[in-house]
Amino acid sequence: MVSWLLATPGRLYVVATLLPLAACALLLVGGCLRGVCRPYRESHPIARFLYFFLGGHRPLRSGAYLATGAMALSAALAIFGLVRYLDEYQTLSPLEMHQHWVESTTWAKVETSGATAMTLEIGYRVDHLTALMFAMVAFVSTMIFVFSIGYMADETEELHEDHEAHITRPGRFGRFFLYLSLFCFSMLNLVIADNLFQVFISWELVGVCSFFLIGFYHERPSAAFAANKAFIVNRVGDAGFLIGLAIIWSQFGTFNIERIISDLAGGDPPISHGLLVAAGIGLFLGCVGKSAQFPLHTWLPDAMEGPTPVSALIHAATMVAAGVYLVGRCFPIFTPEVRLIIAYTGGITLFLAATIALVQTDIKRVLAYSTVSQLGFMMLALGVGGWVAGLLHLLTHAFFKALLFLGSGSVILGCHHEQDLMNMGGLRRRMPVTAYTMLIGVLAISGTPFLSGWYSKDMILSNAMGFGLQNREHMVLFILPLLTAGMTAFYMFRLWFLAFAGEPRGLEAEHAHESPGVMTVPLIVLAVFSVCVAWGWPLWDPHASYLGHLLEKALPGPAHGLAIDDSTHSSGWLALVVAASGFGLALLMYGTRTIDPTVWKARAGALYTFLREKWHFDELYDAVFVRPAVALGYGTARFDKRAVPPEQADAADRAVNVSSLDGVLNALGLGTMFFGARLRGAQSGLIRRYVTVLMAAAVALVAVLVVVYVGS
Amino acid sequence: MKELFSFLPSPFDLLAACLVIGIILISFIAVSGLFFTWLERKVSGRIQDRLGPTRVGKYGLLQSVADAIKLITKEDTSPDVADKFLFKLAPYLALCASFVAFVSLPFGNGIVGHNLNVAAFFILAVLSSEVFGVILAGYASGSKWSLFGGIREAAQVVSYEVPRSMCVLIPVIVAGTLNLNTIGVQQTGFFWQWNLFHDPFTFVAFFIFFIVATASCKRAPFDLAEAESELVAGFHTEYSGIRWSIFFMAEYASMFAVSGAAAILFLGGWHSGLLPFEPSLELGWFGHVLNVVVFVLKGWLLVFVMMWMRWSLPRLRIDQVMMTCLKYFLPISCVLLVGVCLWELFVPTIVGQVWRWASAVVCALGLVVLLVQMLTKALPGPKAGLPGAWEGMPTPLLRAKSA
Amino acid sequence: MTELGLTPYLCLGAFLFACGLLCIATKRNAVGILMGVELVLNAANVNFVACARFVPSFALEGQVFALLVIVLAAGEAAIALAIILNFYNNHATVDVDRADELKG
Amino acid sequence: MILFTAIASATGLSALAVVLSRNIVRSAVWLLFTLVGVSLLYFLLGAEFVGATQLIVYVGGTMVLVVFGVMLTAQQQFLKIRTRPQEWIVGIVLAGALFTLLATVSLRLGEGRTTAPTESMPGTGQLGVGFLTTYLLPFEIISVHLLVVLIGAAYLARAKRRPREGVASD
Repeated sequence: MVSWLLATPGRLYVVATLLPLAACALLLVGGCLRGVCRPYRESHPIARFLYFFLGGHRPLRSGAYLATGAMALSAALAIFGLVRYLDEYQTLSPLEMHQHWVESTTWAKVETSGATAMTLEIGYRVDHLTALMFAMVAFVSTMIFVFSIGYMADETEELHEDHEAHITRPGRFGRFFLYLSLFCFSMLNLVIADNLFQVFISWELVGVCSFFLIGFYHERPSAAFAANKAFIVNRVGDAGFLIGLAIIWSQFGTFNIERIISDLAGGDPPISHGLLVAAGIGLFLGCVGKSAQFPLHTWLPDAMEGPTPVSALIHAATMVAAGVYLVGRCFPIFTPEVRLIIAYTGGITLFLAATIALVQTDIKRVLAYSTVSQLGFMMLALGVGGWVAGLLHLLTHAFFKALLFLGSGSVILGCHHEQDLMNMGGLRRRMPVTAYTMLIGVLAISGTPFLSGWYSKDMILSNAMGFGLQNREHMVLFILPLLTAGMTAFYMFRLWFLAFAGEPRGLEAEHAHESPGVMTVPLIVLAVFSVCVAWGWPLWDPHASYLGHLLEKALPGPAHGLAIDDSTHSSGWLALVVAASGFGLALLMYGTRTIDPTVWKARAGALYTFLREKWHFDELYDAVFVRPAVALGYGTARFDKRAVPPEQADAADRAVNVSSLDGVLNALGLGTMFFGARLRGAQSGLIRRYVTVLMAAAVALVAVLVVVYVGS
Repeated sequence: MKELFSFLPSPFDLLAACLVIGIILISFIAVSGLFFTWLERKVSGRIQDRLGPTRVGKYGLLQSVADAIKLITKEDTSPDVADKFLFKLAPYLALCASFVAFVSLPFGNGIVGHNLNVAAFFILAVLSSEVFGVILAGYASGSKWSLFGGIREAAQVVSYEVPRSMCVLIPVIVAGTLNLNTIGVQQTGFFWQWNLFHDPFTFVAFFIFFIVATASCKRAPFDLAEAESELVAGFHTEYSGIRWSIFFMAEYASMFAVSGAAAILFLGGWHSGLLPFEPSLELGWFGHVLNVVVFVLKGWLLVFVMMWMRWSLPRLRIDQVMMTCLKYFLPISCVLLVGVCLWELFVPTIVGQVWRWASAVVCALGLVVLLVQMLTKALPGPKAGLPGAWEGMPTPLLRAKSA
Repeated sequence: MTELGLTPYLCLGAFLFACGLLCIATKRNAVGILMGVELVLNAANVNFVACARFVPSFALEGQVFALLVIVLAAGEAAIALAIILNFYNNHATVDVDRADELKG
Repeated sequence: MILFTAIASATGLSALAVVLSRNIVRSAVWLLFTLVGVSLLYFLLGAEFVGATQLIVYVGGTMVLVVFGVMLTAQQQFLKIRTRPQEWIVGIVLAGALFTLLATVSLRLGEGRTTAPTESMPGTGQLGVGFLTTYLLPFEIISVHLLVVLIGAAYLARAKRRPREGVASD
């Protein structure tokens, strides 16, 4: 078995991907079996044995251990695969590399008349980017699995009292891990897929899992609504993705990314420029939907309804990153115009999200908007051609954002589900580990030197600066991120000071206690990683990150030379100045309370409420899209409404009766009845009337004949 | 005839010719009508062993004239409930139907109203339409009884039409044409040339035809209209005076027409049977006269036989009449028809000729013997009592003699 | 007589036909309708024979047709009368307007 | 020429009388005259055989049937059944229209054929031959048809028991 794996190490990744799926399958089967045996548990011995073996009334913890173990194993395999890939990269020729790390089988063949048969394949393709991404996702997922064992502990009770939905329901511990492992499988599958169709399948699976996990507490109406919203907005993005796919399929005839890129690179591409642009926009629209970029970003803050590990895993590290990963993977497909669109979308998103994050009071909302903003950064980087910068930021961001979210998770758990920052304060003494690990995360994200955030953000800013310098009209693409970097620092430190500094303001804050070891250990590990993951010799040179060099090796052909570094290094200094000013401002306002935030809030007034209301996007979308759709729905329903019997119908009903479809159908029926009755009259049984009609007809006929005959 | 009046402009000469012929025929029928009434009375008298009319005219010859005058002067009443128009119309219908038959009846070779080549068929047709007079009369006289009488009479005549047509067909098949004139011409020569003796079937066919003809004229044994007690005189009970006489005129006319047809079809028409040649050709105009005389004599002879039958045979009931027609006459005439056809097809001429001779000789001999016996048989003296059941009954003669 | 063309005969035929139809349409007595039918058939026959007379090629057919029509008319009249009588026996009336059981 | 007009007008008038007469028996008689008129027409046209057949079959046969029918059914109340005036009007209008149309057609038809053809109409002989050769099939069919009609009519008109009270009452 091992020899089989070592012969083609690519298969390592396949096994790593399938492990969470296996875990998920096992949990599912176990749960169903228990459900089936439940009614027979008294009467049937075997059923009774099975029922209690699978956990009886109380949800089983062993299921969770099983899932976490599987995830840890796949993480180990991922890291082993990464190391093996890196050393083989040095030793083997590209052809051997291709044999070891690329493999695919066809599972469906579409015979279209005339054109060559199109094939649908399943396969994997490992290169630097994939290996790194796979390792990151696997590792972060494992951390979150371990964390959620602690976090979801109260779900293990037989009757769990749900405060928000005010009902008591059986615990759903097993189910949570089932969804999580399914999600991990689909994320991993997305990363290693070598053709767009497989990407699309996992893309949808990921969306579905996010729907399940957001709506985990489905008794709560807000959770259900949020899950719905997330799924529908994602679907809008997926529609774009599908259009892009269709165009590519029809033009290239294949989904394989490698072959598409080689066709594009080689001389005359089989696709016209216009169509290529359309495909690019389509694919990017998918990413916008998935990574919550500017037009379709409203679902991410609402997605915080799900349990915190979910937010950490899905809405920080992995799923939202999928969009950026896809843009990175299919980078050559995007023409310059599309890249410009990507850049601007990224720019707008980061600025918008940052401004909203400034005024948010809910701890998870702040982090959500910071995620949206950071994703904007990545999109901007890719848009301006900084392929390595964008993806490096993706990797580093995954770590410290996961850290921040888990930290907030333990804070919420500590304060007994209290999420409002205003009721927190002074938690650093009660929850020292969480406080200081979150401090590291905050420092990393705001780009303090020698931490991972600094390396990637600085690289982005320098690329943006270079791009801006080269084509002056796009200078705004540098200014926006610069400002946002300052704002990021400001709201992150604001969060930290509100939560941990000062005196506890709420009741729960006083009684807060440190989370158990199973939650603090992942925090510490993640803190360590968010510090040193982007290090490279010499330490002080932002462009020297070892991870960055690895990524450069995976740079797709046409993307070479696009990244324009800022020659004057001024972008780095500017970033530092802006970040420091942000930190200073936050310190003054929340740390030492020299500037009273309430005064500024009053003065800002309209601007403050505007930002708090999330730029009224929700209302806008509601008015523009949701309400007309609903109205249309009701209209057609009304149209199809069953016709109300006349005696009971009031004026409106009567109007509807006539217009409604049923009315039309009934009218049709009545009409024929009416004419039928008329015709029946004609058959009066009176022979003489028949004869007269006969005569009339004869006369008419003869008249016609005469006219024709005599006339001619 | 048309060339006689060639001096008149085109349409009128034809008209004049038709008128002349019409007048001749009508006068002949009228005269024969009168003669027949007289003959009827005389024959019935003789058969009933009485004299018949003697007072009026030499041998009561003027009796029929007297009757005519009486009838004309009689007041012709008509029942008020009846439909006046139809009541008056009926007799004329019957009359004209029988008169029209004479149009195509050849009295002599070429002496014919209008030489139709479907003459036989025409006569049949016209005679069949005579039924209407009967029906309408029956209906128009309003009373249910006359209606019954009329309908019975009509049913009888209509049903007898079928065997009559069959029997007419038989000589037509032998002659091969419907034109009576040609049929007559074919029978020139001695009496064995007559169709009667042509083959056994025609021989029987003559007698069947004669009986059926009397029936279709509503006479003799089949005149059930007058027979029923309640029907009184059947369809013409309500008629009196001149209308009644018209009916009778029609009846005698149809009798003569039928017997004339029988004469031509079976008895050689205007041939006396004694001259081997066609008289009209050889003897010129005298031949024609001879032909006409012979034909009329034959007609009258047959009418006499009808009268003879009438006063000697008992009447038949309505169902008996129908039964005889449908169960006896129809099958017989069918058989005869088939027989004649077969005879024509298969029997060689020699056999036909032999049969002619044999049958003619036998008939002649029979006739002679019959005559001799009649003339020589001693008449029963006045003293001899009444025969059979009336034995010993006192008769006026006996009483007169005894007194 | 010969200068008379085909038209008068056809006109007479047409007239008879029209009278026949009128009779059928207006008579309320079943037998009246039967008479109307007879008239119509006769009209047709007149046309047949007239055409037979004036169209040499049609001579034989015309007459044969006329004969057939006459015979058929007789048959038809028989059946019609039988039906009328039956109707009369069953419904004690011969008025056509009463015979509307077959109405829709 | 005169003969034709006489006969034609007589037939026409009697046909009209059939329609117009109130009393059913009267119209029957007029029908009789029409039929006789028509048979005279046939004789005029030279088709003696057809004329004779018309006389025998129509006048002798059909008319007898019709008159029988009339007499058996025309009890007092059915003698004169009135029809509503508007039916009359419609009928007359339609009949008039029909007649005019057919007349125009016959005018057009008759243009080419004013003179009678030289050779006379086929006599009974040719007719007979025609019937048994070219038109044998219709001849046979007619015979079978008449047989069927005979049986049918007889069956229909057979003397049934007094119709059950239920049937006669409606």
